[in-house]
Amino acid sequence: MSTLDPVVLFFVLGVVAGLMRSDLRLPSAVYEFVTMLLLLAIGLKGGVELSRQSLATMAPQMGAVIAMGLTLPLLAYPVLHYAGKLKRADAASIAAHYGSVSVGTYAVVAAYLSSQGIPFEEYMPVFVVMLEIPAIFVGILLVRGRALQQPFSHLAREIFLGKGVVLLIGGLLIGWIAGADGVQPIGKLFFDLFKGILALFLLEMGLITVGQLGDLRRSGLFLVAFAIVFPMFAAMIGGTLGWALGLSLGGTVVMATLAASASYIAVPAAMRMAVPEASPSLSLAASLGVTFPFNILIGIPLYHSAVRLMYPEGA
Amino acid sequence: MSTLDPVVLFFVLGVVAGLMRSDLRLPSAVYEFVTMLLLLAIGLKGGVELSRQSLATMAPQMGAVIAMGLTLPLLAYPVLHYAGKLKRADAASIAAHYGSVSVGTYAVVAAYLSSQGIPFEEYMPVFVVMLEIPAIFVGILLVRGRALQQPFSHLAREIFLGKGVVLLIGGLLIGWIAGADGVQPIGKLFFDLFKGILALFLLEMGLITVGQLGDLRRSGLFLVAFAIVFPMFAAMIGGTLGWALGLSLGGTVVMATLAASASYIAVPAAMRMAVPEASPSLSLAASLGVTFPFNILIGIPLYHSAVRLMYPEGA
Amino acid sequence: MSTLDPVVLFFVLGVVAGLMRSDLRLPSAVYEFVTMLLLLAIGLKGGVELSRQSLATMAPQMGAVIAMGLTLPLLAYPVLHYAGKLKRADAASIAAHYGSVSVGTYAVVAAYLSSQGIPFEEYMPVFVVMLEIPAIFVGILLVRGRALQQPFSHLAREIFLGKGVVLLIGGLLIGWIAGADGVQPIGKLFFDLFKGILALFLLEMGLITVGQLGDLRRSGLFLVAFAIVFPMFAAMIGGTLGWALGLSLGGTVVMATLAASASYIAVPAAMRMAVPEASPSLSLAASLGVTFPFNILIGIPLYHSAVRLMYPEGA
Amino acid sequence: MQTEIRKLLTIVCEGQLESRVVADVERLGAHGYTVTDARGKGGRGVRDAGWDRSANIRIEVVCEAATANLIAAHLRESYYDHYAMILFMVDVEVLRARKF
Amino acid sequence: MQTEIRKLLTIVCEGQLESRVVADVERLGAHGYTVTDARGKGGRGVRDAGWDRSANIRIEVVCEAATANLIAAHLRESYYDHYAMILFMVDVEVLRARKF
Amino acid sequence: MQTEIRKLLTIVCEGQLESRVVADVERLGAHGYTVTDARGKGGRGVRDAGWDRSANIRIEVVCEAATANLIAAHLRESYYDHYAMILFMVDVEVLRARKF
Ligand SMILES: Nc1ncnc2c1ncn2[C@@H]1O[C@H](COP(=O)(O)O)[C@@H](O)[C@H]1O
Ligand SMILES: Nc1ncnc2c1ncn2[C@@H]1O[C@H](COP(=O)(O)O)[C@@H](O)[C@H]1O
Ligand SMILES: Nc1ncnc2c1ncn2[C@@H]1O[C@H](COP(=O)(O)O)[C@@H](O)[C@H]1O
Ligand code: NA
Ligand code: NA
Ligand code: NA
Repeated sequence: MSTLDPVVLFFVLGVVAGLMRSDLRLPSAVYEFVTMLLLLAIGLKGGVELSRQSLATMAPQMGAVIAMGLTLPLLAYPVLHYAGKLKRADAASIAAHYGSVSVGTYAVVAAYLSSQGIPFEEYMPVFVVMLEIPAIFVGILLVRGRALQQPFSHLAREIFLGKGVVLLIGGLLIGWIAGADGVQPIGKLFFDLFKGILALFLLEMGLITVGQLGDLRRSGLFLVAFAIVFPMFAAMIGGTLGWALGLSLGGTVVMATLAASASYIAVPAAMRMAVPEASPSLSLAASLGVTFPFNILIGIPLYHSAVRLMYPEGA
Repeated sequence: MSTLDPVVLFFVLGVVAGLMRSDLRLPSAVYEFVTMLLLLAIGLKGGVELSRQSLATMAPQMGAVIAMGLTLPLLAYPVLHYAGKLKRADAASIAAHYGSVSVGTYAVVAAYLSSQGIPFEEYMPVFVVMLEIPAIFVGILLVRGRALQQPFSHLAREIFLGKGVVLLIGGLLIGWIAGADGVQPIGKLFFDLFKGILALFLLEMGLITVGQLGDLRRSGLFLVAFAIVFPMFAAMIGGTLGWALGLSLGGTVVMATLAASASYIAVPAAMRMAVPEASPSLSLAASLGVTFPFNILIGIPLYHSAVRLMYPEGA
Repeated sequence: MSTLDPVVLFFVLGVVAGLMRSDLRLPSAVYEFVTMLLLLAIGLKGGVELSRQSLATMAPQMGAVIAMGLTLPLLAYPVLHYAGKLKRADAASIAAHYGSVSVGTYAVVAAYLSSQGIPFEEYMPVFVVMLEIPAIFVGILLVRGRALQQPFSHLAREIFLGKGVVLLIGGLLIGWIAGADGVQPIGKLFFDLFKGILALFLLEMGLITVGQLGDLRRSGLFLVAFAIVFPMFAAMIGGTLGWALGLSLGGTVVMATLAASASYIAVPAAMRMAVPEASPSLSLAASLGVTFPFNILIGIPLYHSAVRLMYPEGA
Repeated sequence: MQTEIRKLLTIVCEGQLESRVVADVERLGAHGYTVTDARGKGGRGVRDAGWDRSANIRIEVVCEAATANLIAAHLRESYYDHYAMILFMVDVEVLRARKF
Repeated sequence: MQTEIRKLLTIVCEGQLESRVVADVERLGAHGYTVTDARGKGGRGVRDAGWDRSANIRIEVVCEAATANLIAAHLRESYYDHYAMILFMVDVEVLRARKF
Repeated sequence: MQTEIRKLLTIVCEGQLESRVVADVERLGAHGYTVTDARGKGGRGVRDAGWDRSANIRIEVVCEAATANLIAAHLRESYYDHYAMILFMVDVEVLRARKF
């Protein structure tokens, strides 16, 4: 089979169509629909697995994952601000994006591993949900210090009540309460169709990526370099963490990929409201225009082969 | 498993998100899509079963069900008009809503029974379709007497050609003509995905319900009380009828729930055109803001346990 | 079972609802979504089969099919221009529509054959894709001769980058690269749901068809006659070609139907840009208002029985 | 480029009225209209989309002042009492005045 | 048909601001508003739909001139520096002037 | 609050023209534009959505009068004969006039 997972071919189709200036576009209502299904599906999946685990056993792992979510933006910020000479607000906003995770990238790595027949801890979606948010707070504190422009409550709402987060967390809770049997009847929509829905999502992502190239050109070479190098560096951290937590080979690949991925759903909305002086086009150009395609086309296989070295005995 | 059916958890998620003022919302095109699928699916299901029954045997049951659809609004009207001091038009409009049925509530009770493993007459959807309309005529006659503002033809169109009714009846006819085998190839969309689609529908319903609370506050306590008490009363009538018609325990629970449910698809559209002086927000606040959540959260289990008493021998 | 395939009943429902002036309408985002799924599904199906064939063996058949796509408009044009007294641009535009194919009609004939249990060459979708385009060039040349209004590059983009064509060809390529196994995980969406999605598509097509009747009245009797007679004539050509190429009975019925069908996705968009002086309502009234319903209601069974005569030994 | 003056009449009302209002508009002499979907809030409360139960539409009509007044008067008569609706008018410059 | 003059204030801004701008508009004394979804391009680049991350909205407010100025001034204060936003005003004739 | 006068040019045309018209608008000197989806009816008949084969769009451009006239003239030249299109103009008050 081709080295590219079939769903990724839809991304490529989107990119090509976009570059050739096709008028192809998912209607925004459909793109939103497809995204909602992905978010709910990932949340549900995570919740079901959570209901199988004892929180006690997972607590340490969760702590470590959150710690990573808080650390990554602190590592990204100085690079962006001092090396990259980016305005404080922009540097903090981009740092928040890269400290958080990309749900789409997670879906692709999950598809990648499953089509390679590589198992991974079923509860990984829990980490996806947990990594969404911490980086946002770090990002905001990096700009505002403790002097928040708006009341914190208002801010917390922007963060936790953004629809992306609500669907992820809501799905997680529903999956947790209902458990595997309870979720089974709705699984035909949320789980069986997952890859097909992902394909449509990636088709549109390809078109969106091309749309970012314009802003990218304006944003300069440094940002492009950052959007490729930082994810690889973050992947090392994530991979090491996964290995240290004793995850399987597959789980470690997922962790590396999560660390390497940059948010474009929860974080942009939150930062736009919390740090309006930061240019949204900069962070989106980097995360959508460079990091997302890099990860799903090159990063994931790369992280996979790197992680393989850490697991000499195979899985 | 939790007392709440998983699909109902999506409704709860919608309510919570709405109360917390999340910006979560199904795009209206998607909400419409999801509703259309539910209406068609229920119609198809009913039609397929109809093709299995001999009309002769069903005729009496159908007659009784229609009679109920004509009676309920006549019972609701005086309560609303005299006890509730509501304007004649408003009382009649609300009465029509409560004489008709809620497709969403039917879908939930069907899901509830199936996940409890309680069988019920497969042809129940036929009654859903048949209960949609009679109450509308009663409601209109209650306001206009015989003096209709618009030509009756124009009115009948508003009623029968509203998209909700067209999809229900159209689905019913297609299911009837095509029969079980004929419908099987399209079943993967309309039947297998039913519960997942219902979950999305209920998510949006939760958000819509919260949106009604404002109007509700304005509409006063009496209406809230009516929207809880009348359904329970109607459920007794529906339950008794189901029992008298010799339906199974499950079928009787469905009948009780149908009687207790209030329309928010076919009736609002029709009443808006036929009785424009009636305030649409009053009837929607009651049916969406109170009765729908009451039925799916409390009513259905309640009616179930009540009906159990009528069926000592179990089913 | 009824002579009408169940999916076609949805078309009938749409027509009836439209004629009765129901407000039923698929939201345009949903109609676009459904159409995209059909185009991708057909492309994918074709690509998968292509990956099973040796191009060498298919090349001659492809050549013949393309030749047909180039010939049909040349046959239609004089009839429209001289007999029908249509302006040159209009005649050429309509000719292009009838030289191309209707994806929806293909989906219906495929459903028709499968529900009749009649096998046909799996790679037929390849021909659907290949027949989309040639006629467009012929149509344009018929008006412009070699004197193109716009740079050819710009024109080719309009043709090849119209979203309809992109989805068909893109799906084809993805199916081809990924192959049967690769596509399998996304098959639950694109293949299993195909008929249900087609049903929704046909529902809207019925409504759209009715919308064309107005333009049709204006466009006169000749066009109506052409839209029925030419397809039957084209079906003979297509059928003969299929038979000559040694296709199975089913495959020949498909070929006849493809020849008889008129495009309403790729061609209208392309002609609108390339030959703006041609009235789009004329060609759409003919292809959507007459030919599409004629083919799926009468044509397909007709072509089927005609082809049967060519295959005395059955299949 | 010489232009002429016409009235732009903008109507915002509940979506369910579309077919009726549009029919009125044409009957009263306008040669065309443009409709866009909208949501909003006014005396009758919030009007937000969903199973288009309560979404608004925004109808624009470019026509002669007399026609605009005719339409406005008719709409006020027929709908103001019971339906969510507002309208406003402004003079606009058009090309091809005969079209309007 | 006698009409009165009011201001039509049209605001085009990024969709994420809807709830905030609409709240401001009401707080500053407008009796209603109409919102339509839009896309476009301006100083801050293309704003096209999708996971409504960057779609625009178009808010129309019919109100008294004073209120319109108040709103315009407030919006310029609060949003112009950091958000994609433009606004423009025009006099329109309305019926039922008390509504606005 | 002092404001300046600019032209608001509104174009309603078939959706397929979006990319071309928008390109023209920018080329001819406008600094931005806003597009909303629409449906409607005019000389060329009903234009209703669906596989956006025949939906309309509504393009608004705020710019200097001269630019507006330039654009209007160009559009009439290039599209009026063969495409569904209308346009109208009105003076509007803007803040930040330099933007337009
Ligand atoms: N002052 C206003 N400015 C702009 N739009 C308004 C205004 N008042 C009402 N509307 C619109 O007109 C619709 C109906 O108004 P109403 O009949 O007052 O509920 C509302 O839903 C709004 O979309
Ligand atoms: N000159 C203009 N004419 C019409 N709309 C404009 C204009 N400039 C900006 N816009 C709209 O206002 C939004 C925000 O503008 P800006 O803040 O300049 O990016 C743009 O996305 C457009 O939708
Ligand atoms: N008098 C009018 N008032 C408002 N919109 C119009 C008018 N005439 C035409 N339109 C719009 O412009 C589009 C193209 O007009 P036409 O070229 O006359 O078909 C129509 O589909 C309508 O959306
Ligand atoms: Na990350
Ligand atoms: Na009822
Ligand atoms: Na053909």
